[in-house]
Amino acid sequence: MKSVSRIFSHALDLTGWSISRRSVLTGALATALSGTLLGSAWAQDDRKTLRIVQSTALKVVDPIFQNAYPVRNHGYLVFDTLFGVDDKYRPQPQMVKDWSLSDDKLTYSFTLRPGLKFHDGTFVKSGDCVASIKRWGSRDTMGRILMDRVASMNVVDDSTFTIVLKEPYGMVLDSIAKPGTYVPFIMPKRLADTPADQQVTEVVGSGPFRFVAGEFQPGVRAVYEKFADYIPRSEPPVWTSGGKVARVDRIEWIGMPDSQTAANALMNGEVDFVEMPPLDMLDILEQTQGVVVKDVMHVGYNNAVYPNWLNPPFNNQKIRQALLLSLNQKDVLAAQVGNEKYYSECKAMFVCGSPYATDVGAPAGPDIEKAKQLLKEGGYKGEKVVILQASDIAMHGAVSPVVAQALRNIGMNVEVQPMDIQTLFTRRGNQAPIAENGWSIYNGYWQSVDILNPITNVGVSGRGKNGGWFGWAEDEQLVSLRQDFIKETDETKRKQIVEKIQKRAYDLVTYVPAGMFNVPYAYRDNVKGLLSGPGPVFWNVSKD
Amino acid sequence: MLRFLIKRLIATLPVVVGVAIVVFLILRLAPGDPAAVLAGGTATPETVAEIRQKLGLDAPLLTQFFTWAGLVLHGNLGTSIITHQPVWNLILQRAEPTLSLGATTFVVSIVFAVPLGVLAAWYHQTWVDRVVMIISVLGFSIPAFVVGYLLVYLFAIDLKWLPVQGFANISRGIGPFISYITLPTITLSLFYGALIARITRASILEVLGEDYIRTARAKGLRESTVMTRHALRVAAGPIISIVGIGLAMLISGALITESVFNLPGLGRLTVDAVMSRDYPVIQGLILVLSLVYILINVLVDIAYAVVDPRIRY
Amino acid sequence: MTVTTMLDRPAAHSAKTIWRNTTVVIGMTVMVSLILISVFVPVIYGVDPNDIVPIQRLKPPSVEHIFGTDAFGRDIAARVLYGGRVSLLMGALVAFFAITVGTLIGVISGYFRALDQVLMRIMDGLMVIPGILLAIALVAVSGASVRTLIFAITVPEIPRVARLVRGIVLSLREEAYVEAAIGLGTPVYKILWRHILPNTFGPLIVQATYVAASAVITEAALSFLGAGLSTDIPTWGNIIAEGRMYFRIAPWIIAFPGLFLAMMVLSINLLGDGLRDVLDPKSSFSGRT
Amino acid sequence: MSEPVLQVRALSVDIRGGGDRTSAVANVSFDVAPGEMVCLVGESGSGKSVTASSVMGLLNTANLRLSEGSIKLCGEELVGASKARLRELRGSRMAMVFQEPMTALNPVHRVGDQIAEVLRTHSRGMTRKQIRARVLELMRDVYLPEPERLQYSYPNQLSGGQRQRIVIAMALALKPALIIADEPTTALDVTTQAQILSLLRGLQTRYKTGVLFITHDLGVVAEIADRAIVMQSGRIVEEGPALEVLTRPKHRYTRMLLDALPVAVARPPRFEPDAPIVLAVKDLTKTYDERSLFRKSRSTKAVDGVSFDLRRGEIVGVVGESGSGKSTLARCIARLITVSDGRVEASGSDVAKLPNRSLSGYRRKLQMVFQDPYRSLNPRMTVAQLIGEGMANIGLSQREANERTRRLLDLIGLDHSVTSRYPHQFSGGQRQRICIARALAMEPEILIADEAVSALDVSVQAQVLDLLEDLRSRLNLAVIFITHDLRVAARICDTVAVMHRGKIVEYGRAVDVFAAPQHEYTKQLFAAAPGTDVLGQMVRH
Repeated sequence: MKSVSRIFSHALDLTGWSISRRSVLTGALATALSGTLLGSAWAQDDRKTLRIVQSTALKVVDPIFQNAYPVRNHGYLVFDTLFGVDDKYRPQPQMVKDWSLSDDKLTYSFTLRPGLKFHDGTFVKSGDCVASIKRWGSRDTMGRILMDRVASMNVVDDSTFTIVLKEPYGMVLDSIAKPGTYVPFIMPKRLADTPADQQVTEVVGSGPFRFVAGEFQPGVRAVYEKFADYIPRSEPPVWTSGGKVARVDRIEWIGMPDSQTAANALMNGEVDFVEMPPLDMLDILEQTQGVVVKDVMHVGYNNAVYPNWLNPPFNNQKIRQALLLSLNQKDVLAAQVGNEKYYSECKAMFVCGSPYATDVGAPAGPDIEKAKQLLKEGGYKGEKVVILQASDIAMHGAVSPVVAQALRNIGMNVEVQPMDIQTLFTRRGNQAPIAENGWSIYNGYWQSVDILNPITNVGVSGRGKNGGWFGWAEDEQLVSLRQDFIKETDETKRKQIVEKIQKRAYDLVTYVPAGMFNVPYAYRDNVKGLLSGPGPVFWNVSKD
Repeated sequence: MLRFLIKRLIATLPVVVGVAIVVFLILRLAPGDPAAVLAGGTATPETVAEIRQKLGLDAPLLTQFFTWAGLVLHGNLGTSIITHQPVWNLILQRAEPTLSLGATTFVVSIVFAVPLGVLAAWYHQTWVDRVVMIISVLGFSIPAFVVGYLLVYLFAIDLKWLPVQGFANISRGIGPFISYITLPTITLSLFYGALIARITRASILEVLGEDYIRTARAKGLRESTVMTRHALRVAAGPIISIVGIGLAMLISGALITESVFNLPGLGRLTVDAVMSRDYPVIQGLILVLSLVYILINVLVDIAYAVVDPRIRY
Repeated sequence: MTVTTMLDRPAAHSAKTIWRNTTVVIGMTVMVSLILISVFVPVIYGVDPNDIVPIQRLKPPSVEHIFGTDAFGRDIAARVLYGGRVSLLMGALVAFFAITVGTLIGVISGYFRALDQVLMRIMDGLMVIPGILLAIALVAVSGASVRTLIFAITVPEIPRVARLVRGIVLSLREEAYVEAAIGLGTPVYKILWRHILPNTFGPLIVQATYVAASAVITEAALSFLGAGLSTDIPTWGNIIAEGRMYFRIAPWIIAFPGLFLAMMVLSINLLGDGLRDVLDPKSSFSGRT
Repeated sequence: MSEPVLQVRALSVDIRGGGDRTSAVANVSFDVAPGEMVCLVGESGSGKSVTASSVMGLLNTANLRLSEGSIKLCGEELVGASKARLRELRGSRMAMVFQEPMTALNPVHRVGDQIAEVLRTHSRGMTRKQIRARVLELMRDVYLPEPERLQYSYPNQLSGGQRQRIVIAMALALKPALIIADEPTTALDVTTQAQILSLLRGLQTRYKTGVLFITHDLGVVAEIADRAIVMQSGRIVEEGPALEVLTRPKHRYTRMLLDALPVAVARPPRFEPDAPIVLAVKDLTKTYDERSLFRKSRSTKAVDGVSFDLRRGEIVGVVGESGSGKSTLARCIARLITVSDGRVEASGSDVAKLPNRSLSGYRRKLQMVFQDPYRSLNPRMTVAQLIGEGMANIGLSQREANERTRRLLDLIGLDHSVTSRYPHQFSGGQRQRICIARALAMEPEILIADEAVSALDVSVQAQVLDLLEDLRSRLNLAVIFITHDLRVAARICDTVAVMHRGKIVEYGRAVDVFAAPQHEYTKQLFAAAPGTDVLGQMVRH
């Protein structure tokens, strides 16, 4: 804690205090307050309760309804999946005991493990699984593509059901094992029959933890208890596959809108685990006794900067290319992440280090002169560029000023409009011109698992206003290439299609990849057994 | 008195209705969209549109307003768009931390600020007065979040005496309750206490010029008796009324303080609701807050009448 | 509120006392220096507050960057000095508009009985909504620009000014010289303009200082809650709000703007207190509520 | 002769940072013997109240400083005594009765408690029961009705006279050797004043207390004083037995005071009896409704069916105590407030019911001068602006207005150079002249003077009255003169209307009314006027 004292004394010097006076005060107060109050304050803390902080608090409890990482993580605690994936993104049976594929490659047959129970005491039946897949399939991008190819889903008996395809499709298991949002969680049929555009508010799953509805305060805390009737698989846990053994009795998920507060609480031992500690505090956290900072996930985040194709100037390809060339990933990452240990430049649109990673089509590096020239060629007339900035989330908001600076460097007229993230989510949906609250650029970041291929990476869909991602990049060629990819079952050919897509996307600048970063977990050193994977899951985790 | 109170309450009805309508309109004019919030950050535009339709947010404003007003008239504040929980439950869940913070701040401020204000007036234009005034101006001048962070670093992180964040229900015991509420209370009291100390000083200085103070001195009373029994008693009226208005300001102050200390109170609920455009929650909150505000004012009137026999309603 | 006692004092005399009052002198000096620095900052400090230099991020105060740098490698000193322009402007404009509109409403409502009820009910309604909440909502409606923020911070201040002015007008209305003017057949607008308005100036100047101070703080609070100005336009509030993440590793980011903010609010408050003492030694707490 | 209870020697009090005047009291010496009533007489600024405060040790040290002298209470030196000792003496050995009974009592404590407080503070030995008994005894001593009940009242529930009795009871509580009474009756109505004076006199005799009685009113001096000390500008100018000072004044200043004193003997009317009627008031009624949402509304009649005529050149005096409705009447006639019922006829038309916007012609014809010259002039306007305001309203050009202003300044006896000055640069009397000039600028036919001289010192009063009298005869003005002061009324009025509870109870030529009042209330009022006997005789001499 030396560093803290030093910093603090620095801050105090500014206010005119002297250190010696402070220590006198400290001493006096310490004796007055010693122990008694604090001892009881944390008496409830014990080894059977895990207190965690995730990037945001839980408000919506239906993981098929809301597309957000924390809700997915909540889903993994409460619900189980038919398949999980291992650390090589390979689907592995989870609830499913056996499965088979017919020789015509059209009929998948699944048998559930015996004895699986929902938290309301009923047994998991195949009818529940079919209903759950249907609901998910009406919502998820990959789910919809799957459903387009499904002829029927049939309940054979209580523990067996089949999926019959119209044509062979290679990604059936990848789809239902999918770890990115939305995850096809299994819930009871009575709940799964709810339309997907309507929230399910009752939380009944068959996962290793039970949701304690009575203690749920939306935005404040969510409480889970070990589900005694859960039967874990016998394999060791890897990612979302293998045995999910609950090793704590209770998990309290505390909402903390301010990540700095979360870090402080961790250092003070008030919480055990912080999913996304503020990157700039990592040094301090590392130096704090009793706190471990470790990149357990091994799944990074990928920055994406989206230009709006509908509004000038970025309705012009040349000017979009100027944007691409003006931006230095390193600047973005330095401002956003700071510590080089946790970021790397990455030009691959489908995640560096993944099967489809490639540098095809990407420029060699930023080139200000060329960017200026392109701007001139594109006939830029000084139209105002409006950048939406999420000022309440540091990791989000930090990108915008760097983009603004880059565009100003090449002579563009830029205005950064700060807003809270929720407003940004709304504003980015506005297709109107700048004058009517429209926008030119916004940025976000995707977890790697969400953009591993051209199906899930919506930035290259090319569907424009017709179901395309915000920015509404439209290109026939991209749309048909994507279809080719879906139909193609040969891996080598798939890779070729991916290269074509990426080349095309870079040429058109559907969006600008702006680097990759990892966020390590920070946790108390008595927390053991955290698993790598797309997000924090808390089976296998114990407290010493 | 009772008649006056009823009258006051009835007179405030139009205010509440007006506030409800204005808030409703402001919110609906805001570009935010709960559907987008609800769907999540990585949901596609199609999904958002589906949800918007489902929520009935496409309906004309007037229809939406009357639907809501109808519910309220039946004593139902509706359900949150985001969490699907009854608004009334949300408010009750979050009321305790805010009420606790309000109560402790109120008590701490008065216990410290009133005597300080009296001292400052008593030793008017001496160093005592100046010190009190400087402290109170500082209390006004430093933003609550700066004070909050300073306190957290000093008492929670560096010294580890008190928790960084959070709240313990009083049912968990007085010890935990106090340890969690102390820092937020100090933060808020610094501001609120500064206000009270200033008013106390000013009100007493005003009263000190009155003839009955001269009478009291002519009676040979001790200066301390003159200050408390005579000056403070009379000054109590104005002090109470400002303290009452100040209570309403506490709500604003609580907004910031609750964020800094992660107190799950009404302030945070309000900010969250505004940020996520959770219309029913915001509307319900404003309605409840205005009623509380009015109630506080009525209580202030009663208190004023209790301390000052000249006031008769 | 004894308006007349205060006004009976000869103007020359009170001008002299103003300068004899140390609080006023200190407040005035600090504020004038801050204003001068803000106005002339492009001349005296030629660093661009928005110049991002990622490799220079989070550097402590040094000869090169006297106040250090922030997470984008921007120069804090430049940001603080430029930030003063917006914060001061904001304080001044909010005070100006709040006082102008509040006075108008207060005068009308104090003088015309018929409108009093309606106007005061509207003011009550505005007071019911916590100021910051109203500001957040307004910012949410039209986005954060200097104009919106000024509007959003001004609106909640208006009822207080209006109530103060109304109170003064109600008491002035009973003044014998107003009756005398009515007796002389002076038209209403002239009565308001010549007899009533000038006498609200003293309390209003004092009130204005408090409004200005609270505007600066509210702006900071809004930034803190994520409803402030773009960091392209540095203000003390958004520098602090942005820097709070780095408080532990780079305390200078919030220390310097915090210091300037506190200094300015302090000086305005001192000025207000001093003026109050000078202008109206008997007046009580005149409505900063 | 026994030792004096109060011995003041060479007392001087300096004004801190004072401009043209550096001392409030200079070299003042006097004694008060036990059982003696000494009156300290003087106009405002004479230093009489500062002297009293010095004795009590209650000087406002912010701007006053006791520079030298000695004050001995029963032989004990007070100058330089410790604060604690002074506190002990206050209330027990010396007590004070203040001018404003309305504000001298703490509004939030019961009056019984406020009396008991003195006992509790100074007599430690008394039991609660004894204190209670003594409080009741004191309240009986000052003739308060039903002390058992009254002791639980708050000050605002008592009348002015009752409050002053409470203050006196407080002063008497510990049978002090000295009571200082600072203008104790000035704020009271004449009838109440008479009662309080006789009470003080009676108690003083009974308790053998020395009283230092401070007053500006020579009538009061005549009524009660054993000895009179006349002060002017911080110095004693004359001292002696009261009767002697009043009847054979030696000093010029004392003589001036006496001369300025209006005498309650009216003079005959001086207007033409058949002069045209300029204003006729008929059955004028002003009702104040107390509106209530839930109750039947209550109404009080402030003015109740008042009728009288006003002829050109006539001065009508409207006389009455506070609350009699005389000021409301004036405001109704001037149409500063609405009239509930009745007629006000001027130049053939009824203005009682005219809407405000149609009143400009009437406003020109009728002007008003208010009681408090300090408050009726806008402190931010120059004399030229003040006098010119009305003329601008009726469309006179700047040149004409300037011209007329100069003439008016001549008329009221102020120099032309004053036009650019502000009200605070003038004395009270001068300000009232400016008010009169402002009214006359409209060239009115009727002037209403509402207590126009009440706030002025006697000497200044006389000057203003003379001015009014002079203007009346020169401009043939009709004047409605509202006053509570009978002597003033007697001096200036041709006709007198006595008001009581909203009604005119007696109306007639001043000479007749003053010589032989008919109505019971009028008789009471006249009898109560202080010093009528002594001063009346004086004049006859």
